[in-house]
Amino acid sequence: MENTIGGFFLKFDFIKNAIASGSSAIGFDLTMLFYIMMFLVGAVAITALLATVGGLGTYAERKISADIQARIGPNRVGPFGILQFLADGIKMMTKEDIMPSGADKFLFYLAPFLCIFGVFSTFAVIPFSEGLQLTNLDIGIFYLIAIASLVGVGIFLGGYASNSKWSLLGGMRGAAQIISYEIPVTISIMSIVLLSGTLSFTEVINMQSGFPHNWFIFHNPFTFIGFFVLFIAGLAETNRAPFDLPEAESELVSGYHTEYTGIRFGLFALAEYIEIFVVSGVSVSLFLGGYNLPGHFLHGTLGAQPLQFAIFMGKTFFLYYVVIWIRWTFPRLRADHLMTICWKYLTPIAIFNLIGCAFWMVLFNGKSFYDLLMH
Amino acid sequence: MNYSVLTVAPIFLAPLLAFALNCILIKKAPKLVDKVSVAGVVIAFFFAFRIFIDFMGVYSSDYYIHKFFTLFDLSHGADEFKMNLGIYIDNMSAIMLLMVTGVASLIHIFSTWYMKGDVRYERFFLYLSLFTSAMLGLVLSDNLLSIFIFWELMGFCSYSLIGFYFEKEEAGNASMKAFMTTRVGDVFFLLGVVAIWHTVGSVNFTDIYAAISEGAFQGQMVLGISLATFAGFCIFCGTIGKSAQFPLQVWLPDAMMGPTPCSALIHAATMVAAGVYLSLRMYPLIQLGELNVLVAYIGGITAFGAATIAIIQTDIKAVLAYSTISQLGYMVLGIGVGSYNAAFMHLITHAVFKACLFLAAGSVIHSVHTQEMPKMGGLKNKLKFTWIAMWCCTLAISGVPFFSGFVSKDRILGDALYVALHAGLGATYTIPAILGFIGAFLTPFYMCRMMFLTFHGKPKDKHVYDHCHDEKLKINQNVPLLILAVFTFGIFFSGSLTGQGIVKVFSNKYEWFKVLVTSPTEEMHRFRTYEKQPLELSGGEVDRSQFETSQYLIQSGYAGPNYDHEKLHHAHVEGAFASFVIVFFSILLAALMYIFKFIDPAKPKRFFAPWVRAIDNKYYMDWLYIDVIIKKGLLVFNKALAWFDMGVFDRYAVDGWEKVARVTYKASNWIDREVVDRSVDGTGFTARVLNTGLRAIQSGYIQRYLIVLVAGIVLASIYFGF
Amino acid sequence: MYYWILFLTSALLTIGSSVLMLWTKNLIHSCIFLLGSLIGIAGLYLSLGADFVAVTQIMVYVGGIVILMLFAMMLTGGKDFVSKRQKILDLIPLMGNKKSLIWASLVAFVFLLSQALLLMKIFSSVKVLDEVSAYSPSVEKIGELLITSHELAFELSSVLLLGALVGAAIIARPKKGRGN
Amino acid sequence: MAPLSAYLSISAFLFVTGLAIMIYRKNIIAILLGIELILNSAALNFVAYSKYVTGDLDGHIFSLFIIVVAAAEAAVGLAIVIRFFQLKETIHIDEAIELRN
Repeated sequence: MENTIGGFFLKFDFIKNAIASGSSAIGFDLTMLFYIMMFLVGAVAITALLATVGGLGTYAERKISADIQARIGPNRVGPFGILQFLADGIKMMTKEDIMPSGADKFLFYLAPFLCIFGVFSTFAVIPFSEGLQLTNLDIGIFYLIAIASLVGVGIFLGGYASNSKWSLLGGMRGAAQIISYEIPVTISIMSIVLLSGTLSFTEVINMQSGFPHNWFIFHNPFTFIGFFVLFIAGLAETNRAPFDLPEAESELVSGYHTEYTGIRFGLFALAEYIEIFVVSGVSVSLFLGGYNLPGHFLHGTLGAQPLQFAIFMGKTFFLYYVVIWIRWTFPRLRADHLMTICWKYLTPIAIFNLIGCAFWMVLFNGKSFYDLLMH
Repeated sequence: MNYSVLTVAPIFLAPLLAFALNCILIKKAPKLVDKVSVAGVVIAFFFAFRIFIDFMGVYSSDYYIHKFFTLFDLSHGADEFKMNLGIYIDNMSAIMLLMVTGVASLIHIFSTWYMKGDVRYERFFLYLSLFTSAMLGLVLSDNLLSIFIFWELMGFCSYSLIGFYFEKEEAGNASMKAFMTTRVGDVFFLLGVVAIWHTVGSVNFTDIYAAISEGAFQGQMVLGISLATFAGFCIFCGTIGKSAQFPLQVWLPDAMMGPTPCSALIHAATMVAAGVYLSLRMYPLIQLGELNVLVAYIGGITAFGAATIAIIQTDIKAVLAYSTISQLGYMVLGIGVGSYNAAFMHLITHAVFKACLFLAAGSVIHSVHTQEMPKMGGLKNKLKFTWIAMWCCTLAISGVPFFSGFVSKDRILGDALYVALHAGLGATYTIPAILGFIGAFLTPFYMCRMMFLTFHGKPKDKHVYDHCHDEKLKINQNVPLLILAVFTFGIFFSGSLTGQGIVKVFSNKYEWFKVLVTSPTEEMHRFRTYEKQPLELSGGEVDRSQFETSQYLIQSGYAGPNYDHEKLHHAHVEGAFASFVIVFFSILLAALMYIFKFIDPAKPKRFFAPWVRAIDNKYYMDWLYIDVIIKKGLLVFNKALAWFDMGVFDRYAVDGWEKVARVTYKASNWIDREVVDRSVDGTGFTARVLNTGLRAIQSGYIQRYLIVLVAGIVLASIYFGF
Repeated sequence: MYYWILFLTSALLTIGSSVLMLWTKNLIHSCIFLLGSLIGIAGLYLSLGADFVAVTQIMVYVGGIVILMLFAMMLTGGKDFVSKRQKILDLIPLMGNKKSLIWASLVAFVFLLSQALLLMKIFSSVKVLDEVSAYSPSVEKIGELLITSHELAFELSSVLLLGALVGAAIIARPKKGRGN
Repeated sequence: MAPLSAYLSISAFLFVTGLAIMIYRKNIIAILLGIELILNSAALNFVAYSKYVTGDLDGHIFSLFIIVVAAAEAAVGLAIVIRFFQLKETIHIDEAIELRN
């Protein structure tokens, strides 16, 4: 209970006093209720926020691609066309929900929900700020990796259930790609776990005290490489360009969600865009200092929360921008190249990084590169 | 300095690793093979040099390193049975290591020139590396058994190298002959090792020395002779075989069929020296077994006989081969007369100048493409550097003052003279001494004859002469020769050229050779005072403070009987003077015959006609061995055995057994059919009946197995549950 | 209350999924119900305070084994079979149809019954702790145990995984020169 | 908290279901699914016992090893299935009767 979002707020005396007085007034202990309420409020808030972020993602994608291709992009709905995503969303929800003949009905319905379930479950541990983290699990990082793999099952089932060749191929490609790229991702994250000695996001972030030279990306040469391994493999896990083979438009029409329409298609798309956010957020938390203000400024106070939230979102959106930028800059890979990159380059490099980090821990007593230079 | 596996083992392992690596490279990257081989031996040289410097730094006749590890330990209660392998380095080994690695390095380098273009160029280096490592392992060994192992390994390499040009039938025969002849000696050697093991319970040198000084051999008899005599004789037989002594010298001249660098390495500098080295190591045993006279006789006969044969040879390598046998005879003579120090010194000096001579001969042969001296002549104008190097070596082997041969050989002769005349032993040693001196007269003669025929005079064969190109200084052709030639000067071995201290060049170490190499019999007690240590991977620092640097003492290096300093000194002076005169006249005679043509060589040949015929047939030794012993003796014996096998054993024992078997077979046939078969059929019938029942379960369907499994568990749980 | 919500949901998910897994005719559905069952078991682990085991369960099964199974089904046709060979004479019927389902259930029931009879004695003698330990984070302790008292098993399992990896790759590799 | 017997019952039920699947199904992959269930029921027992009876974490570690073994078993098993399919063009379990008689 203390690990959930309410636990942070109960550290402050005035909230505690308020609850105590409220309890005495009602004659019923409100602490538990506070926890539950905070959790529900936090969960709803984060879900709503992320759904908006996912929606805005589509807008951002279109706008940025337009910018890169020297077009204007959406500009009719709202100022600068910013409400375009709402319009799209309404359009999708009101569309007819078509199911192809011969499709596996049960799985066809289940697949998008598995996807969205896998993605939204990760928000339970993503630290937006010191307080705004639904739960601070001891095994948060591990949990995130595990639960995110549900997306792969969803994509696969979506591809299978549609009873379409495009979908089937896309689904199989997607599943293969996701379980392959999980390995470099996991191993890269493991090097950070090795350095920090914990699986908890909060503790990892607190070990990087805000200034860039304290970030784990600059801790040693291996983590520097490790960040890029994580980021590239993360791109592949989200099926983003240049690794968007499961939905390659030119080959598979639209991949695993070819046959989906309406709200189910929307769920797939939302899951994808939010997953990009998750990958960016994880990279930021593990390598780029997370929500920390420089030098733990105002650490542990209520007033710092908006600042921390802003910093986290700023860094994450920067990576989000990079992801979209990459999509509109690089051509798509071939299927065999995809596997080659994973198994022959990223995985060995990640293993090398892990071993290198272990050696660094032993040789330099866990000191960062900066520490070695300065002291 | 620290003596651990890491500092000592590279001497032996570097060439061995080069060999192992080359085994792979010979197919993958043949171009690297020679470089790897040379690198291996040069690395060994540097490590050996380091050890040599350390020993020179201590400069004590007592200093030695003995470290070992236990290979296996089968001790059971009081019965101690351990196999220790280890390294044993004393002053002698240190000098020997330096000589072997140095000479071998130069020969390796020379081979890259000499063997260039040969079809089996890479294989040659393979053998060279293996051979070098075996030789170095032998020198490092601390016990007779590992010496024997390396000894045989060298024998194998020698076999391969002699038969290197196996397209030629003679080469194949020669390699076989060398292998088989040395085998005779090796059998005795192994017998000697066994005898020593039996008596001492160990084959370590230090243990053997300790056992000898404690009198372990006393009163032990075998076959009616004392065990010490027996063991010493057997070990010495190993020397006879390996060092080509009379009567097993026949293989060495034939061994010249091998490539010249291998002759230089194996049949001049190292392998044949290993035999002498063994005898020197086992010197206390030879002395204890009172074998000195026998050794001296064999040495003298070999020295003299080989020298006489060398006189009439026309093949340049044959001259060198017989001269090698002759010089080895001197070493053995030195051992026999107790000239321990000088014998070892001669081993070293001989290795250097004989290697140089062989390499120079190789250079000549490679240039003119013939080995026949009558076709050469006048080559000094073309092969200048070879000529210089070869003259240095010739003077050294002849025993001309200021050259190394004088220092070593004449000390042997001096000691022989002392034993023969002044020691008061009667006429026991007279004949070896006389033979030695005659040999000393013959040596300069045939060497100078070779030089005159090859390099001086007018070119005899225009074609051969023109074929030879002017020699340029090349790092892998004549630089090794010149380096070796430099070391033929006596100054490197003894500051005093007459053996008694005139010139002091190396401060107080100008007689380093004499001081360092002392007979183990003189210092036998030291092996019990200095504790043995285990061989470690690293560390292994040796405490050198307990050794005092030997001050220069006028030591004779003489270990023979009836030591009398004054008389020995006199004998040395007389011997030096006598041999100086002998050498002078010998060279003069050669010059008169072959330069000034004052005497026609044919005349003395006619005068000594019967003897020349004997020499021509190499004293009928080959005939004796092959035609008489092998063909008339062994082959006949062989045939008799074959007849017994076929006629008697086969006919009565084997065929008779067949009759017995036939009867038995009939009986067993009946039992088989009537009893066994019936019961087998019965079993089959029973099985079939049971089978049909069990078959329902063994359906091949996995799920039914599963159900049977479940049923079994259910039954078992019901059984155990209630 | 949370505990009971978690426990009942998980138990229901586990049991229901496993029953459906047995009941359904579609192999892929069966696999998805296995997924549900496994997630339910992970929930049960959580209810027992074994957070690390639960997450490992999800990671290995959901991320790996289930997708692997689905792949294998894709590659081999994805159809469930009805028995081809039926011999009435055989004492034990072949299965794959409704009748065999009944048989299988019967066998399983008998098995359960017999085991219950046997194990009841053992269970009754097991002494349950008076006070069940409260939830506490287990990662660090498990890590410590893995590299101290269970190290041999840990290393062996790494060898086993390597062997399985190599073995699977070799077995599944198509033979050269076959087929085309 | 739920008593130990609740967990044991769930575990037993899982085991029996797995066994029934193994007997009932004719598809090799389905049999593998049954095996997974059986393995999981064992692992669940371990964790439950470690919570209720021993009070230490050894049961967790056993469960982890069971998961490891299950992963290895699934990988090799599926590889064999695919190989079998390449050879026989089917994965009907009753085709695997090469060693019969």
